[in-house]
Amino acid sequence: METSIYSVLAFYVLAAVILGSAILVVSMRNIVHSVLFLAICFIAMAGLFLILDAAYLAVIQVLVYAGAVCIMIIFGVMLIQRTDMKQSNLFNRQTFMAGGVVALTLAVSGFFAGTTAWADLAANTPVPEDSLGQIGQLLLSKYVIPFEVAALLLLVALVGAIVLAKEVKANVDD
Amino acid sequence: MLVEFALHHAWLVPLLPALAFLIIVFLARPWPKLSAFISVGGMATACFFATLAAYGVFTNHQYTEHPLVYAARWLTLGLPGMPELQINVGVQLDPTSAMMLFMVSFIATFIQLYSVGYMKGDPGFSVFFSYLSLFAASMLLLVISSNLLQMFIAWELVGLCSYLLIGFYSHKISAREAAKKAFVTCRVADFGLLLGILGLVITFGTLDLVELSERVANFREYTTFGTMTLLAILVFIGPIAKSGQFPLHVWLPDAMEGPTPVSALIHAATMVVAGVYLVGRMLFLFHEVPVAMDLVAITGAFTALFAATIAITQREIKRILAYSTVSQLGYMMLALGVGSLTAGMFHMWTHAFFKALMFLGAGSVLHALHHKADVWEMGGLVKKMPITSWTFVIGGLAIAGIPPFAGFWSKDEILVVTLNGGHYILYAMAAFTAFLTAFYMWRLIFLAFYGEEKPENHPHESPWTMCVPLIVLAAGAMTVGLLGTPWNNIWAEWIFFGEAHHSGEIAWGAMISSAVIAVAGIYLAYTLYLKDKEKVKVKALAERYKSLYNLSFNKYYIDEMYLWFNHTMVDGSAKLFYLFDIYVVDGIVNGLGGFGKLSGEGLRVLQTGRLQNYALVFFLGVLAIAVLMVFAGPSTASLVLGGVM
Amino acid sequence: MLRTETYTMNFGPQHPATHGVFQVVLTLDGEKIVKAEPVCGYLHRGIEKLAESRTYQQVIPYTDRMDYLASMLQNWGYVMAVEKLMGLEVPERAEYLRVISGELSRLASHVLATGVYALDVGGFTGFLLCFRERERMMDLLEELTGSRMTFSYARFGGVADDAPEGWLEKLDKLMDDMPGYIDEYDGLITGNEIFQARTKQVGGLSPETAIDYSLSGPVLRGSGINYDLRKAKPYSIYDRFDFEVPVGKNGDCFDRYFCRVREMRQSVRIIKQAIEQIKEIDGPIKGKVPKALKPPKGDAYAEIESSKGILGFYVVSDGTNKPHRVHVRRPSFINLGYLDEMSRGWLIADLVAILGSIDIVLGEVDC
Amino acid sequence: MLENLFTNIAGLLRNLLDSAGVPPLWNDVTLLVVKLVAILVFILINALWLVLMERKVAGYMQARIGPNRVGPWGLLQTTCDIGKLISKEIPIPKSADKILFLLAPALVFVPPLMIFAAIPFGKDMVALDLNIGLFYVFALASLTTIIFWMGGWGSNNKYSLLGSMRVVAQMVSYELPMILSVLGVIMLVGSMNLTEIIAAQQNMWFIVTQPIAFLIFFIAAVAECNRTPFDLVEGESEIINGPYTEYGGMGFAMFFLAEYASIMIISAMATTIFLGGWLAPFGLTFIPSWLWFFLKMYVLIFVVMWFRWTFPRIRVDQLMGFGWKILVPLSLANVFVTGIGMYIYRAIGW
Amino acid sequence: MEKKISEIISELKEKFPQIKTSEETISVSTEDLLGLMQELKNSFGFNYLTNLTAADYPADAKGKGDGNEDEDDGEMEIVYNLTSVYEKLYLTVKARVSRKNPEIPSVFPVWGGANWQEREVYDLFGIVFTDHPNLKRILLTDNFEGYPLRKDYQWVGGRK
Amino acid sequence: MLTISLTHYVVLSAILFSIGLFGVLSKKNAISVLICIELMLNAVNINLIAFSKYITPNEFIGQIFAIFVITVAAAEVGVGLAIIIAIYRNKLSVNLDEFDWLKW
Amino acid sequence: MFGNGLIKGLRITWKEFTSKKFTVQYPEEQHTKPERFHGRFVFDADKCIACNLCANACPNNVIELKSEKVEKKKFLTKYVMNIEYCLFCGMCVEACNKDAINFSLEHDMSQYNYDAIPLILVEREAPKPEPKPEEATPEASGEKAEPKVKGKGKQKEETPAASADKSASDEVAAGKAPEKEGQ
Repeated sequence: METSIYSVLAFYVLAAVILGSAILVVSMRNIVHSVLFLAICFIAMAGLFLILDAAYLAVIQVLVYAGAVCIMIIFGVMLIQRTDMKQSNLFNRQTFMAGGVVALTLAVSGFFAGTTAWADLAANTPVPEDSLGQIGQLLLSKYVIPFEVAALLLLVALVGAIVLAKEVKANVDD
Repeated sequence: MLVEFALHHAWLVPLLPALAFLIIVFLARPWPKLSAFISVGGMATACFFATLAAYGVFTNHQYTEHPLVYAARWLTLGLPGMPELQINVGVQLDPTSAMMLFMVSFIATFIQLYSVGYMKGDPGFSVFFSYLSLFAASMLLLVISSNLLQMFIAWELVGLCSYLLIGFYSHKISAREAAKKAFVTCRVADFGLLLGILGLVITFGTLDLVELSERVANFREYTTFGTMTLLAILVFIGPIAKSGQFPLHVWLPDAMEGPTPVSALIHAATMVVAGVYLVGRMLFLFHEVPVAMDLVAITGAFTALFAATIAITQREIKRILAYSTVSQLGYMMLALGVGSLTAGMFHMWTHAFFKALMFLGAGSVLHALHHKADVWEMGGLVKKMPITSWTFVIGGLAIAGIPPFAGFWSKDEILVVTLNGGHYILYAMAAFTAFLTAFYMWRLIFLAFYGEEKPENHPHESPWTMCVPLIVLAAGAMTVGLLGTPWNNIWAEWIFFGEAHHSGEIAWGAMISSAVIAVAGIYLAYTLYLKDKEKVKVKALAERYKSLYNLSFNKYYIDEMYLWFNHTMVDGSAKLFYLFDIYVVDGIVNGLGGFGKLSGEGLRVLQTGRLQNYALVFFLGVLAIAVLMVFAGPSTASLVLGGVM
Repeated sequence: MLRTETYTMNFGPQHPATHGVFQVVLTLDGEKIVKAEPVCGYLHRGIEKLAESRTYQQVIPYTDRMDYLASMLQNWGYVMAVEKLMGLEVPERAEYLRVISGELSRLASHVLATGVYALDVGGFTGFLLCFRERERMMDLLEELTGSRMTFSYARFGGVADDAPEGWLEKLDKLMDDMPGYIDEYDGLITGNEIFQARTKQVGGLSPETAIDYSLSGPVLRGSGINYDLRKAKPYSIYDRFDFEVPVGKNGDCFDRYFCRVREMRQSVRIIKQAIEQIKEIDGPIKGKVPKALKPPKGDAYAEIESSKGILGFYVVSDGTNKPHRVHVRRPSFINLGYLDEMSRGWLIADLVAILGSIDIVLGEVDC
Repeated sequence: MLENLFTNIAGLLRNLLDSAGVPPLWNDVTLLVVKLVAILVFILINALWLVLMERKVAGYMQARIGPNRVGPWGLLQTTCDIGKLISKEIPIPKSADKILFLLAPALVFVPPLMIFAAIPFGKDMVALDLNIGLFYVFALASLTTIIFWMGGWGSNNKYSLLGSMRVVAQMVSYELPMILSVLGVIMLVGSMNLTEIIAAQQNMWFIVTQPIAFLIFFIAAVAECNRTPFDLVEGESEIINGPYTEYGGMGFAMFFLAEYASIMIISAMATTIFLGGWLAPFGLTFIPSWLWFFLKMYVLIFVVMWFRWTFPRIRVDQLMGFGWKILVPLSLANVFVTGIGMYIYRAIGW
Repeated sequence: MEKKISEIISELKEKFPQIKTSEETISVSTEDLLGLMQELKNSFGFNYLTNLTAADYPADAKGKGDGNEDEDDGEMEIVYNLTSVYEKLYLTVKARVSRKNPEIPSVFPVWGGANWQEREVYDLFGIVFTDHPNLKRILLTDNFEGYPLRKDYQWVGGRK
Repeated sequence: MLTISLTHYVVLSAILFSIGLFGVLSKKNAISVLICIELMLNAVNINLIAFSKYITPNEFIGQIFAIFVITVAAAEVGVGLAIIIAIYRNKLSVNLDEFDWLKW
Repeated sequence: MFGNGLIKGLRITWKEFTSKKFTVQYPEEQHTKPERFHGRFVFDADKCIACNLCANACPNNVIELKSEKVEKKKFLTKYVMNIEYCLFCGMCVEACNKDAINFSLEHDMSQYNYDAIPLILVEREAPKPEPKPEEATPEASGEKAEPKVKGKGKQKEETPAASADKSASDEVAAGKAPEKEGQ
């Protein structure tokens, strides 16, 4: 498979968008803006998945992350609205320490990423056309137990979230 | 083609009631009529398929030898060093299961129809139908199971439904207690069954009935005779409770607290025979172990006699029927125990019809009398409720064993095989039980339906939904026995174990004697309860043999014995363990805790309570491990980490 | 113990569902109403005070401006009070004209209330279709009085003008069409499941509370109290007509609304009977009224059943040609007094439904 | 001739570019851009036209005649309205979150445009023929929620806040039955490609085989685009105008037009999935396929409008209850029944 | 069961000797008011307070009522129109307070309907209804000065 | 430098992960922490899909793993938010510095 | 059950959709106004005897009337209605004994400037040597048929109403009613 200049270009553009919006997510002082940049980050990531021939995942990414997770977070933000929204997303006391740790992490992981000799098979094996069908087949045959477990997890999470966030009526003895 | 479809999609039969259950529970619950329609409709459709499937089986002789089995892989379990165990979910159709499939679905259909009338206006109408559907689904699943584990699952589901349905009137304390009792009793026994199944798996490495039967036949390749004995007895423990055999029969009479259709469906016709069915299915196992066979036979015979003696003194209509059920189940066990699958299954088949009929009749009576249950307070119902009464009488004739009603043929078959097997004591017990059966059943009939009318009662005939099942079942009780007459024993050609019965010579002696016994029992009942208007003789008899009477009336004090046992033994040991726990276990724990507490005080400073602090340190740790693993190699890393841990 | 926070929201004074300039200060928990404090008076013009500096006759146009949706009834109520004070007789034909115009006005008011209620719960078409019929009634009333809304039609001891030529026939035609129109509302609004879901079991009001809080009109009758002044204390000539008093059952929004719809049919009945009967009567439309309108000292209280409820006028005379005191018992005002209790625990959307079902007119509330 | 009008135009353009010596890749890109621009223009003009249609339909249903002054039969009415709205100032509330407030109306047209790129308007008339077209549509449709929310939140008004809460709740909960209802169709077709879904309806439209799914889809879709009886988001008698309360001028107009764009989308989707897309019924192929598509689409749009001008609005808790307690179980049951039906169909093998 | 209004009035007269009665009208003092009202509601079924209003009778006004005139500043009269919804009886109760110290017990405990009506009277006349749960201005703004329906209220402004 | 190799993706993922980690460690707002966790999970997803394409293009293991990651993330957000809301109702704050209940 | 009412509603809107519309295209076509329409006032200065009855009958002091005495008779010099305050209640029309003031069917009274709002019906100088103003004949009194009869009746009572005190308005208001009996 030939990697054209366009896909290279697309990669760089998308990477820049992802990283830029991620940095903004972290640095914004208004949590609402953070969430919006998060959405942008997710959408850009969907684009990245498209480059990686994972169209199904790209769509899932948009549907679940941008469409559901972001909205859920938005809901959370709305439910706990404060008047000082502009100062809602500040840094805490251990920021510098955290910066150190993160720099270290980046250094280590970057070092590994850069020095590992990744097996690069992409050049000669193209991704099959009908990826969606194959993923479906795999999910319901080979990976059926994890699939069911994930379904169960979602159910449990659903019930758990409802129970946790349920409004408790004021008791008489309160 | 449709028959073929039904044969190969027999799983639809349990699936349809299961679907009905789901639909009712999740969608149709607010609309009682809709729920009933879904339930009955699902059941009727299932019955239709079951009939087709049964037709398919009974028109093709190849299935008697080689059951029609189709299964899907469910689990593959493999442990190192052991052969891979494959568990399937599937359907096994042979004449036995086809017969059961038809019987269960047929009776369930009519009982559901009956319930439409019986439960009308009940606040839990929809729920009741959902339970009935669930029950039918699980029972049918049990019947068609090709696999012991699947059967066990269905077995437990059936138990659950029984629990739900007995406790259906959950506002009544007695109902709740009865439900608990049934559940606990069955659980005790199911434990035995589960152990048995596990043992079978470990020993033979398969759960499929067909395969298992093949392997059991050559059991010496796998195990010893002792183990087999143990396994057979363990397996038998399950049916003891489920089919109400002595000494675990105690739950069954109490289960009459449930609505009457439930009693009819579960505790007479279908669920309780699950145990018999299981024993029948596993007869290849028992067959290899004569001791177990004898145990089954003796348990059956004893239970039959024992329950019959209780039944003669009971006063509540449903209780009499319940003990009668226990007694008849004993018969079936006896038949299986003497090695005749044919007789056992045949009695089960006829019993299902007439006992369901009688329970439904009893329900109709209760319905009419506003749940007044004491037979002494009834009387003369035949004038007000002709349909109920006459169908009930048919049932009574059938159970008493008057030819040519259904019960006669099956009971006779049992007596004959017992006699032919040379079990004379058992034969005597069975014959006496037959006498008692005729007696107490007709005692019930004479007291309730004949004699003087009681002015305080205002009975009325039940609605058509209740009458139609009665009539249909009565027709069944009259005719289904003809399948197995000694002259033309179609039954035995299909359902047998080992060799097919050949309808050879006719045991005229046994036949006539059993008829005579039945007539004698009825006559005794007639003299004591109908002819003697004041019931002087009865009262005198009861007075004279007061101790015996009390013994029987109080069901031999078995419930009390269980209670006493629980109170003294279990509570006593519990006390002992309590002391041990307080001083020894807690002492150790507290000592360790004190040490931990002291050291914790010292380490407390490190604990900030802030999540992000922890995360920070955590990530530092992760980094350290990563670096370690790469630069010092994984083995060193694990060494170091192991030291830290 | 988990808790939730409430917040305050100003529902109005500029809000589409308050039917005018009216404010409800809502304390909300999520969308649920914890407290609803009505704030009225934005339209207060001091009509009671103004009346003290006008002659008796000059007060009539001011009464128009209270319940401007059914001003005919307002005129009538005031005129009745003064007539009671002075002991004036009203000629028969004038009584019939008053009944006809009054019922027509009630019809117009109810039609509007029905339509506006449909709008409140979100159905716009019902609203405009109701206006179509109201337009026909307004045309008729305009033909009778010269004005479309502020009629000033009643006079002491009679009415201002006789019915013009052919007017009664036109009215009869409208009354023939009216049941069909009402069927249309029933189909479009009343029978609609969404509408019923929105209104049934919402804002329930027990009969005891309704009486205790002096509620009146369809609000009272919706709770199952059969109390209509036209039947209970037949004023004017209402004892000559055959009609029924529609009564609700549960006292919820739907019952209040549906009472109005059924009352429309009754009004149509009354008008048809009145048209029949007025043809027989030929007489003056104004009784004998002294030239100098100076009622004797004293007071009088007269009440009629207006479209919103019991409309009472309390007039005190000091012997001059100007009233000493005029007080109006405004049904909308008093019906509104129970809004807070009625809307507690319901959602914002229900508040709209409840407010609409009371059918207030701010001109009357604020007087 | 008419049938292939648009494909011919595209072919012509391609040939033109080819002959001009443009490299094939650039050629593709150019064509794609041209298509997208055409779709954008189409959506905008159509939305304008739909506003007029709505007003006309409303008028006719209310015994009125609607706008008829500007242009013949009032055809230029909305154009003039837009002209007016463009020339108006956009007032920004003092305490509003300006970024969100201004961004929301600007973004609101992006998802519809992207969705329309994947819809086949006619035979061989699809800008992006995606393998997972159906899924793509839903994914993008879910993005609108955020945009509406941005507007509502950014306004910093309690009515807007309530409105945007309703938007989020409503859209999230109605997306579920919408996707689940389509699942039956996906099962029948075995593909999520919109072209293939249309092709599978050659013999029978899915509205026949999946009537309940169509019903659920249509109801959920009406709720998705916040139309009566599910227009709680802008229920003017309750929360004034919901998220758009503070908007004026073009900001409002964008939201307003976006509503019509989304109606178009749901109608186009329903047409594609259930009404056979551009397939001509009864063999009436002399009418070009794209015309069929628009015909069906406009019928559905009319039905949506008809709903709006007939039904009252339901309450917010009823809305949620309806979605979760009725539509979701029903759509699940539909999937289940479809599965069983397919199984039986294959087992019996008619 | 059914009682004529005149019978009711005469019965009341026995229980409350101080009241003055005329046809369908009872005049009562502020002290007796609450007791009388409770009696009327509980014993005679007057469960509906149709109307509650007041009128101002300053000393110099012509329409000064027929009450006692020793107060130099005149009086204000509160008028209650009562209805028995079930028996269709109507009764008017009047009570007078002095203009200098206009205080009268609230009838809100007897009829909930008095709530807004008393607030209105308070708003426009300045009559204080003691024990009223929420005696605030209702039609006028909270910072409005004066009580406009009193005869001595001077209004400034308006058109020339 | 005209091809995009696996290294590119891995480095991108590492940077994104670090950004997310920084957010997790240094933000006060609990919701913000949740958001940053999402960023980290997405970084992982990039890796998974890139591996899937470059190393086992025919087996889709990475993609399937990513699907599971997304599932878990959705569940995590749901429960996490519920917990935050519950905490907020108790403390009227989402400031993580104020939550030091993890000590005794 | 569920759905019936919705479908019925849809049917009704469909019916309306296809049936006749009620819209009246306003400036081109207009409703015919009833005779009694309360529109802009028309004033016949010749009939007016400046008795002030109308001004006194007005609830809102809309009418501003000035007259001068010319040859024992009052001569109307100014008759202005501050129409922004007018309630269009018709009291003035009813009060007028001479049928001098009347409603017309003209309804469009909006003005661009505030100053233009007051309706100046008469504004003129009193003539120095005044020729006797002609008495209005019944036929010329206006376009309505009804007031003709009224005019006749009123002439009889003309003299007592000449003074312009307040009680006059009451008298006229009361006195007008019996006249209508004759119709």
